Amino acid sequence: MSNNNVECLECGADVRVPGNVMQGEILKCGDCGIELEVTELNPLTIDLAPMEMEDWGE
Amino acid sequence: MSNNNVECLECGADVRVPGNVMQGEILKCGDCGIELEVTELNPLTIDLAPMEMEDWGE
Amino acid sequence: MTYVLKIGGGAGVDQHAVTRNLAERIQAGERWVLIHGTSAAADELAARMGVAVRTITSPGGHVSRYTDAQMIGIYGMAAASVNQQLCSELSGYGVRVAGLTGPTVITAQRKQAIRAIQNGRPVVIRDDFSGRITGIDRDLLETLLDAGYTPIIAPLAIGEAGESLNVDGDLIAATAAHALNADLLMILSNVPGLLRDVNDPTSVIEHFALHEIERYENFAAGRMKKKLLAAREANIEQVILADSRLANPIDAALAGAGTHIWREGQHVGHHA
Amino acid sequence: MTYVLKIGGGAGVDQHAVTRNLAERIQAGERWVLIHGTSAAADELAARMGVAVRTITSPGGHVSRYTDAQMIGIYGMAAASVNQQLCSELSGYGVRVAGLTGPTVITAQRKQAIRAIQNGRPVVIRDDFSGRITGIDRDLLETLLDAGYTPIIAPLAIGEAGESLNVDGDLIAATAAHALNADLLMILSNVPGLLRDVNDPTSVIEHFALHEIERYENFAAGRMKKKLLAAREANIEQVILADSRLANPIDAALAGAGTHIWREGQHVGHHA
Repeated sequence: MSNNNVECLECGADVRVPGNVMQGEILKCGDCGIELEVTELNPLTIDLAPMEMEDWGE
Repeated sequence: MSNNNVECLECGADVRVPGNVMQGEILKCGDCGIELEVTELNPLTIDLAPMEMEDWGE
Repeated sequence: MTYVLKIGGGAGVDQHAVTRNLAERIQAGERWVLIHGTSAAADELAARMGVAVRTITSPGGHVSRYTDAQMIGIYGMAAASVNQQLCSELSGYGVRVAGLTGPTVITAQRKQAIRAIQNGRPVVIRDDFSGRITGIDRDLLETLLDAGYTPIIAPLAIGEAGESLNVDGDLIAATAAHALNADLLMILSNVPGLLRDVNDPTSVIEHFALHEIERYENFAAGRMKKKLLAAREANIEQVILADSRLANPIDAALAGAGTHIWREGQHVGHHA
Repeated sequence: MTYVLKIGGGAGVDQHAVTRNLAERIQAGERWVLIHGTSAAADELAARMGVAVRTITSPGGHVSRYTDAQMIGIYGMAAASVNQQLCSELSGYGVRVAGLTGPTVITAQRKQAIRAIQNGRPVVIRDDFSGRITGIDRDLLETLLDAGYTPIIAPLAIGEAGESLNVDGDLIAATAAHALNADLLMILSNVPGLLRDVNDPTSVIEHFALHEIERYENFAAGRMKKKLLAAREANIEQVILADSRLANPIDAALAGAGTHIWREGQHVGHHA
């Protein structure tokens, strides 16, 4: 996993991580389209983003 | 009224005012014993201190 | 007859005009429950504590306060200080008040994972202490009303884990109105009502029937959307969305000012 | 039977042990009114707001908080945040609570002119927002108790000009106990009770009759003087001054721990 890529938990493809990645950022896998959540920055940890999420303030 | 004296409101005697006089300070007239209250610093204004006053925190 | 009044917490709300008018009506024998907002007070307290007020944008562009663990404490205290002021003011007019600063008066469910946009990119927010209202202590309100007290409710709720939560004031008012089967829910804020043209304050939509509400929702922007949602959730005889910046705002609203939403679609009747 | 409990706002008070024990007793059917202090919370909030906590000394050497116009706002919010925490905790144990953060629950008279010592010299203080209690909303407390609620009262009162005032928590408890003709007033704090030797925590004076109280007052120092004054003002069957830092502090006190003051001078009986 190069320092700015992670492996998609669904299909294993490489998923790019922005340099200024944010806590809780949602990364979309270019291959399978699944959404991954950055659950921790140090160390960089990801998980599948929750299916149902409310929109902020709705 | 020299700059650090005031005239007693009761008996007219001179009452000394400390250099670092405080807002609300109580000045006792040396002659008649009445208590004067510094109600304002600028300009220095005094009044008869209230007769019945509670003690702080009692 | 029980009436529910919500006054906004925004800066533009004229609290004194409202409390004076409300006191007159309570003294004349009407039963009211008062719900208040706290946004201006919370911003001010945060500033005095050197805590930055952070906002987050929803995917749909909706911006609102981000209530993290530190902010919810500030929010709860600010809500209490507004509540204390309202109690003092109304009590000064001779009204018997019961200030309820919660959080146990309202139950809510904390939004565990919220999708938002931060620095233009999608994020999951997990430490926001806002909640969706799940209930209100109706017995407490009825007990107080029956004993002749005016309950004054702060917009603070309790979550399932006992944590304090920021909940929407308009929706609290709707929940209270529904729970009490109130005859009227009045929401006073710094806008004249639902406007046909949001830039033309004279274009107030005067009245419509509750079942037509969907048709009118696309006129609503920002906060007004929440007020129409509140009207829908209250689902009671009459809801009025009116302006708090009038001399006697409650009288004016009851005499026809603002937007009137009737469940049975009656025409606007003089209510007072 | 109605019992009044006062828990101190000082840092050394173990709030959780008290709330757990109180919840058990309420769930077992006892009727309690809870009054809490706020000194630690007020100091903490003032520090977070960068406001210095000023104290002033009485001619007799008694030091207490100087609650000027700025501090009373901080004090009111801190009191509300303690109230909200207690509501959440007790509610978490299944107790139906009514958090009352006032100020309208307690009426008081602001001390217009107070003699104090500042920098070692006598001064008149005119901008202190403390008050002498003149009344309590007994109907509100009885209404809530009769409906099965536990009122939780913050130490904030309203003055004649509608201003919020800092009032003594022990004296609120005494006023409430007297107004409700309570069967018991229990004051829990971070001391075991009235001590014969203030430096020997085992020298607790176990019990005496209310009419003998004068004889015991010279044992009291600092805060304990207020607690004996509260016992006198309550003028009810039983007052207990005990330690909050025990596992089940209320049970322990009712089983005999602490100083018991009986109006009719009965012996200490197991109360629970």
